[in-house]
Amino acid sequence: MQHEVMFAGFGGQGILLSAKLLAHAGMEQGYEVGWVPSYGPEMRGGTAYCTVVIADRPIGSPIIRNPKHLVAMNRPSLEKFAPVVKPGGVILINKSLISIGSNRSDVDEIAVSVNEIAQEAGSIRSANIVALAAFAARSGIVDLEILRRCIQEEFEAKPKLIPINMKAFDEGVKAARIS
Amino acid sequence: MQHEVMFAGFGGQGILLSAKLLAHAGMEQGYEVGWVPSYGPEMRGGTAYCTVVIADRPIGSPIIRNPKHLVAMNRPSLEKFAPVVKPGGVILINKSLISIGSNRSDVDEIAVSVNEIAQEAGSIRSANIVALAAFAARSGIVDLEILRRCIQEEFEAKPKLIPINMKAFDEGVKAARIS
Amino acid sequence: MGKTFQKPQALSDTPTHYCPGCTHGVIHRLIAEVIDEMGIRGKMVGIAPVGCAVLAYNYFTFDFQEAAHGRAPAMATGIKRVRPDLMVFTYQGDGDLASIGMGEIIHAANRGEKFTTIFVNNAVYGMTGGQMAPTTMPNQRTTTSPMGRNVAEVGMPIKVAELIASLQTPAYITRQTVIKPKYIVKAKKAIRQAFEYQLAGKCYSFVEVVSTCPTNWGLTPLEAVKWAETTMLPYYELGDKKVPD
Amino acid sequence: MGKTFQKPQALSDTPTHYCPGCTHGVIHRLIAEVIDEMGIRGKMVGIAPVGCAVLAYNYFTFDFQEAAHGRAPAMATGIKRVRPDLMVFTYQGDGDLASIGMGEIIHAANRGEKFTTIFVNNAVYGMTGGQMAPTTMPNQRTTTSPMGRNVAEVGMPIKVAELIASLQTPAYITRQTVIKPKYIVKAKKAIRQAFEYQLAGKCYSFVEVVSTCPTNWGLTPLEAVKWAETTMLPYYELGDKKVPD
Amino acid sequence: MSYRYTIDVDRCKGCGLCVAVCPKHVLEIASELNAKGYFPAYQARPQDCVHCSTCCIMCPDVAISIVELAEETV
Amino acid sequence: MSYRYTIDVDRCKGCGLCVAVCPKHVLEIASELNAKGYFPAYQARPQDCVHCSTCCIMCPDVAISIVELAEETV
Amino acid sequence: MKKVLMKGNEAIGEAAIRAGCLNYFAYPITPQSEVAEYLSKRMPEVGGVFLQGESEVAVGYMIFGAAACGARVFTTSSSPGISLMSEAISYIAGAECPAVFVNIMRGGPGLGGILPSQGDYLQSTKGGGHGDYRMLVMAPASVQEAAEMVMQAFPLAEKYRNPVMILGDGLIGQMMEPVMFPDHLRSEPSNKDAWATNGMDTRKSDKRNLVKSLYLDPNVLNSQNLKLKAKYEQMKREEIRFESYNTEVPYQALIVSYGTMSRVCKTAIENLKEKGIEVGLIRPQTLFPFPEMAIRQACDRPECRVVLSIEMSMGQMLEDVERSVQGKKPVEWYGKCGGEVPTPEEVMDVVRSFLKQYGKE
Amino acid sequence: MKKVLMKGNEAIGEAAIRAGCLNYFAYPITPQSEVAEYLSKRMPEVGGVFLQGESEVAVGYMIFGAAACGARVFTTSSSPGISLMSEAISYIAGAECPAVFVNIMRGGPGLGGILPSQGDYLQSTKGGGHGDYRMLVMAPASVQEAAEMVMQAFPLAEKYRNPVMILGDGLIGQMMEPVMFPDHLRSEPSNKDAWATNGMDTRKSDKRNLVKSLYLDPNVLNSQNLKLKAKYEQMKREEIRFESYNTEVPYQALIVSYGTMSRVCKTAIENLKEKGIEVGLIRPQTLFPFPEMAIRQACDRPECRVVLSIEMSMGQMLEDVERSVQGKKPVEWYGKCGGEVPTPEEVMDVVRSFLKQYGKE
Ligand SMILES: Cc1ncc(C[n+]2csc(CCOP(=O)(O)OP(=O)(O)O)c2C)c(N)n1
Ligand SMILES: Cc1ncc(C[n+]2csc(CCOP(=O)(O)OP(=O)(O)O)c2C)c(N)n1
Ligand code: SF4
Ligand code: SF4
Ligand code: SF4
Ligand code: SF4
Repeated sequence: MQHEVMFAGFGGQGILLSAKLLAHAGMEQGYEVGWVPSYGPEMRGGTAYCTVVIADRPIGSPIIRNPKHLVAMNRPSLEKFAPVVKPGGVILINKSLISIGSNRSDVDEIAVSVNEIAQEAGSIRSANIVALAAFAARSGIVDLEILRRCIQEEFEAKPKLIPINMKAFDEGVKAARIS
Repeated sequence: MQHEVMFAGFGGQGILLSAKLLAHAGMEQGYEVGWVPSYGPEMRGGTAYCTVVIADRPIGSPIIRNPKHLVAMNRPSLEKFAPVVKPGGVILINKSLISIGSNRSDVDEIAVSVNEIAQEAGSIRSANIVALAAFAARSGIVDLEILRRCIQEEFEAKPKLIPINMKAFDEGVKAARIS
Repeated sequence: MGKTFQKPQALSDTPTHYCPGCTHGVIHRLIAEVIDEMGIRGKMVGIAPVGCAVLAYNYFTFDFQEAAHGRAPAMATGIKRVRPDLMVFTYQGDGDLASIGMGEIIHAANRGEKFTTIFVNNAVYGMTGGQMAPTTMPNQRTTTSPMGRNVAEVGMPIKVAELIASLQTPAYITRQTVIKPKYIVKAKKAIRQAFEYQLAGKCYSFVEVVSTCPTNWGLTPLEAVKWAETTMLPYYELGDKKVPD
Repeated sequence: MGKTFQKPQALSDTPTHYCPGCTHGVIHRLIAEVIDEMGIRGKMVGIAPVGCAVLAYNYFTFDFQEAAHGRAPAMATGIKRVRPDLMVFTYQGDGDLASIGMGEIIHAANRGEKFTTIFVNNAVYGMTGGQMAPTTMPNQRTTTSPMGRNVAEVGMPIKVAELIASLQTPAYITRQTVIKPKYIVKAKKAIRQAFEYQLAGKCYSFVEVVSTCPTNWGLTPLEAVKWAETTMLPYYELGDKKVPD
Repeated sequence: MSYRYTIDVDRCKGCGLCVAVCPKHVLEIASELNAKGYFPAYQARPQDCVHCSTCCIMCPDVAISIVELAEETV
Repeated sequence: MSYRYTIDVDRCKGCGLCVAVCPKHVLEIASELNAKGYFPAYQARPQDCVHCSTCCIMCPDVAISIVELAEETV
Repeated sequence: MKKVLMKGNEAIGEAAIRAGCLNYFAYPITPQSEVAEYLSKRMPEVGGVFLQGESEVAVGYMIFGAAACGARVFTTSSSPGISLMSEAISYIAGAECPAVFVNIMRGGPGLGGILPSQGDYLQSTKGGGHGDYRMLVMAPASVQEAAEMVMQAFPLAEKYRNPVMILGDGLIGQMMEPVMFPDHLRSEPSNKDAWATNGMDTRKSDKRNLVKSLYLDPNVLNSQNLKLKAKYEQMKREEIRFESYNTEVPYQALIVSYGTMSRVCKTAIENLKEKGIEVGLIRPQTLFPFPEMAIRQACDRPECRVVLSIEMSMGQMLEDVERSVQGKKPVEWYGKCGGEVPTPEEVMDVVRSFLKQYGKE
Repeated sequence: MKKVLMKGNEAIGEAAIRAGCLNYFAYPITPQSEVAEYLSKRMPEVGGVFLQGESEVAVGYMIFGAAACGARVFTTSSSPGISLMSEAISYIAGAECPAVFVNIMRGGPGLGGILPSQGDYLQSTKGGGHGDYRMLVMAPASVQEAAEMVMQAFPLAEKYRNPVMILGDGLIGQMMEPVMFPDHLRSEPSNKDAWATNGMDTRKSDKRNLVKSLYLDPNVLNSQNLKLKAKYEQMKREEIRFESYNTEVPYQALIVSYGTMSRVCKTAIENLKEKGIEVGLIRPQTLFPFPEMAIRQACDRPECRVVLSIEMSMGQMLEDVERSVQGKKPVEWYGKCGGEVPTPEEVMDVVRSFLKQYGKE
């Protein structure tokens, strides 16, 4: 098996971190993983994206043009990447910033008001965790418990952020269930 | 035909110039010529040397280990190069500074008190011209008239040096004849 | 009595890639305004550095060259020596000019090359992600001085304008800033002055501009402006360091 | 009451390749005498430049590295950072240090690297045959300024000691000469002082020595000494430019 | 005499520098994103604007312009 | 007390700097070349030498040395 | 030692420390600045040296100075920065000092771009600097391999007293993968008293050491160069490393590819296999010395119709492949250089079309 | 035009002026400082530009700046100096500007020596700088040829908008030979208004020009690199130059040699002929593009038993010779690198011993 997940949004939306957390969880689960960022000179406001590959055998090319799944945090990235997602994949849409859909009938589309949920959870900055949780719950490619632990680990240094992000995580999972 | 002449002495004895003048005369006479200096970082008091090749066909290797002739302006260079001169060549020895001979029976050795002659001619600095003239006269590899003209040309810029050097030249030629 | 304001002709319509509140944009505009006012757009050759301003050529509407990191002054020298009639300026950041390009700037200034340098001092390497620059302030944290610049280890920030002004060759050397409207007006005058000296073939001209890098300082644009004023200006004193007689 | 005099132990027996009357030899000896007196030969690492002193390592009896042209300060930095306990000096000519090596010397000085630089200013490129140096005097003829240095074209000679002294980082910066016995005595004191600061880990130390190049100046050794005194010393003023507090 | 004051919404990066320097406190930051994902500035109290162009001088992105209107167009 | 004053003929490059700085005008340049092709310096008037070592200090080639002789060797 | 998820650049920094190298000098440049950022934190923790030099030229000589006094030292940079170090690399090789250079390649020439590329193959294997020297060049294809090669590079540099280069592309530096730092690759710096200028007191000797590359006597310089040549010949005998992939089956085409590009080729090979097309791969892990023999033998297989040099450069490794194949089989090139890594699909099409072109008539 | 006796270095300077290049920037270095010394006198006489830069790094960019605004410009240096220019050369190639670089090679690596060498063959032909670029490299074997190649270099640089290098050894620079400057090689600088940043007024246009090498979009950078590659392929079709010597007779060995070394080989070939041994010579006059085909065909002659790459370097050109021969004949190397030019006698012995080794059994 091999899953490729594309995370995309504005710079500053925490794209790279949520992708890293997913890869980390995959690794803890014993899979081969790869995390490939888009990097470039400092240009704020552009679209940042990042691919995570999770597989049960060594990963050949880490460069993915047609990911299996997409987590779209803003409209430009949905418009840019939705068309290239493989049939049967999950597309998570950040409803808070995206009014449209993917108009793909061959994928499992899920829209979550990521920002609002994050706000309620305690901070808009945990929006990326909400999205990650919702995506993970829906796609089921990693064990949610392991993922939860990876997030805790990630914030070890800043303990006061842990409760907020745990809340964000759980709300994200819930959102995936209900929607 | 191909003649190779090695000029050698202390830096500052005008080695490079007399070599150049010989090459120039050769060229004016319609021969192929090459002038190859020894060059190195500034090191005063060392032995400087320079090879001139004069031939009637294109010159292959301009690097000569066994020259046909030698003009030795000081003792170290006589000691260093006399042994490698080809049999039948001319070895000119600056008697003013060199008390010994080449002890080669298979060459045409000629010893001239170059410095003293130059002094009389008007300046010790024209010693190289004396040596050149004597060598040219003895070896006969270039036309003396042409060589004389080349020397005049060389000093065009400093006209007052011309008479001195012409005198030096003539005395050098004379010295070759008598010795 | 109100004033009008519009984009100068020497500036293109392309929106810049600079971060919100980055004062590179202000400096670009001032240069363009001076060029418009002097009517020299057709003689101009700008030289972009390697730094956040590497794409500066996208924002101007006259000839441009793109230098290697730190070497803009050498390129400008090449141009002015073969085409003294052209108007040339280098636009350089503090990593570009004060670190890797130190030799080139000192020698160009000392030879009295007749071009103008606009030196953007934002106390950090912007483009590559906020590493320490020779101009980084004592104790300032950067991605390569995580504990803050330790002057005992790496020395004091370099006051480039003063350093260059200490050379013997006549030149126009000044330090300005663009963090507030009142300073911006002065900075524009200085740039005009520098270009005038060049046009007259008088001397080398150098305008250091204390600037901001909100992104790599980890501050909002407003905080950044404050920090520049309270931390940088006391060390990097504004004003002319040298004028040709 | 007479004095005795012998070759210091830090100096080898090898006769130098320097031209007659070239003061490189005096400077070598002074360094060696200071090292003997301080008893630090076993800690020394010298760095030879590319210039007439490229073979300096043949004349000293302690560890030596040979730098690339102008890069001795970077090499010294490499050594002192990994082995602060070693005593390190760079020996550099004016082409080496003031032309190609300007960036390295300024940054090493500004970082306050704890090594010593002996800077031999002879107003010309010696080894390569007398080309113009950044320190060449106005109107001085060299093989690349046949009409004399034209300051309108290539600027004024660089006063390196003053330039480096203008940096903010504490350092010991001085200019000396060795063209007469009385100066030689002073120069030796300065070199001693520089090495003492290094030994104490106090600061960067820099001793510029106004020197002669009879060969490329086209003068006899005695004329050269005169020329240095009458032409160079008025411009290159002797004395300490900066001392650490 | 009258002026047209414009903030090019899509050029604006919402840095807020203009807001800070406006002597009449005319400007504020909007609450919806522009195409580039920034919250742009706008004239909250246009009637107070004296067209001093201070904001224009400060704006790093040349997003603000003020043009004079010929009388009749008023 | 007495000293041995030596000029290493083959180290000397005949630059003449010592000759110029000697306060007692002891030194002169010889008229025959040394092995390296230089005219070396020598003490023309050794009796005038006060062993001030000025020449030693000036010599770029460390060609001059002065050693103190133990009494008995005199 | 447990697996950790790490960015290639950080893994490279950590690997050096694990290998026992506590001295790092560098100048920032994308896409490898994270090495410096990581080590600016880590070196102080382990009592090591971190210094940001003023330029790559200066850094090259800081490395030289430190290496010449016996320290284990390394630097990292990217393409233009390596060009600026080429004089220093030549000096270090000439003076026979051990040092490790990491080049995380970006697109060139000139300022080029900052995305992955393999455009510095010739520069690193044929000598960017002047004179008769070579570097031992290792090319990792994963973060794990990058870490291991960095750890192996130091003892190799010391074995040969010669610079060793790790040649990675931007992707190797930017990508995160699980990595383990094998303890057995930790190595003690070799004793350098015989030649290093570490101070006579340090080595309790009154014989001074001299590190230099100037030999004014042509015969001495010639023998010095012959000595260097002998070291490079020894590398060719002892250090060649490569991976063979899918070469146990009868393959119709042989791909030669390294680094990130080789991973794409592997995926392509797997996909072609499913379609019944067998393609072999030789992945050079050392670019100098180059696995000439392996390629010569591999291409000699009767079924093999064509050899493809697939690179993220415009036909640089191609020349070494041609040299290796010696005309036994046609050699073709495919590549891209600009930052976009060719996809497995592209590689599959390329293989198919060349197989068609060289189909049995 | 009459023959004059001139030092190679001075002839190079004069040739540039005769070719219509009045702009020169350089930094002194043995064995080519005479070019700068000569032009510091001559340029003012002809109203040209002479400037001694502060370093080779700076000079490289002075050349770039001047070339980018449309001036005909050149520089001269020697091995270490060229290493310091390698970043600039990569930029100039990337930005497609015409410029001429002369490298009067000395012994390396490092400081090496100052005597003649050919140790920079790989650096100049494979790219000392980073990225996918090449220089057109011409190698003169006499002062006359050096002068002619310099005069030809400028139009070639402008034809391809690419740096051209004249690769000579110290002997070419230091030797005096008779030289003539053929008037027909004088050429007018081409019109560069289409791309040069010479000021919009100058070209009476309001379209601005931009000289750059940065292409952040990987596809654009890739097509830029393909464009460069196409130029280098065109050079291979149109610019290859070589001399064949004694190839009309059936030769038992083929020597490939260039520059000063090739002259020694010619003398050796003449002497061997007298002894009844026939040896052919291919002398590449362009090192890039390299005369592959000529060598491949020449070595195919049935009598030819071995191909010898004879260089003043440690087997650098050898790699190109091997690539060209494609295994058709054994390829051997002989050379020296340190400053001493091998003698005809040495070459004769080498030829004899290899002929013995590859004698018909
Ligand atoms: C030779 C070389 N070294 C390093 C780099 C990487 N680099 C690009 S921009 C930059 C520093 C930019 O900082 P600065 O000059 O201060 O300009 P800013 O981005 O702050 O405006 C560096 C180190 C490069 N492109 N080339
Ligand atoms: C990179 C490089 N450029 C140029 C040279 C040639 N070179 C050798 S020494 C020298 C200048 C020496 O002059 P200076 O530093 O003043 O020392 P001096 O000989 O006068 O003592 C030059 C240019 C070189 N060896 N390497
Ligand atoms: S990184 Fe800094 S300097 Fe660069 S654009 Fe952003 S704010 Fe401006
Ligand atoms: S050339 Fe000048 S500096 Fe060099 S040794 Fe001679 S006198 Fe001294
Ligand atoms: S200053 Fe300009 S960019 Fe900033 S908020 Fe105001 S209008 Fe927008
Ligand atoms: S100073 Fe020294 S070298 Fe010069 S003449 Fe006197 S003894 Fe000889």
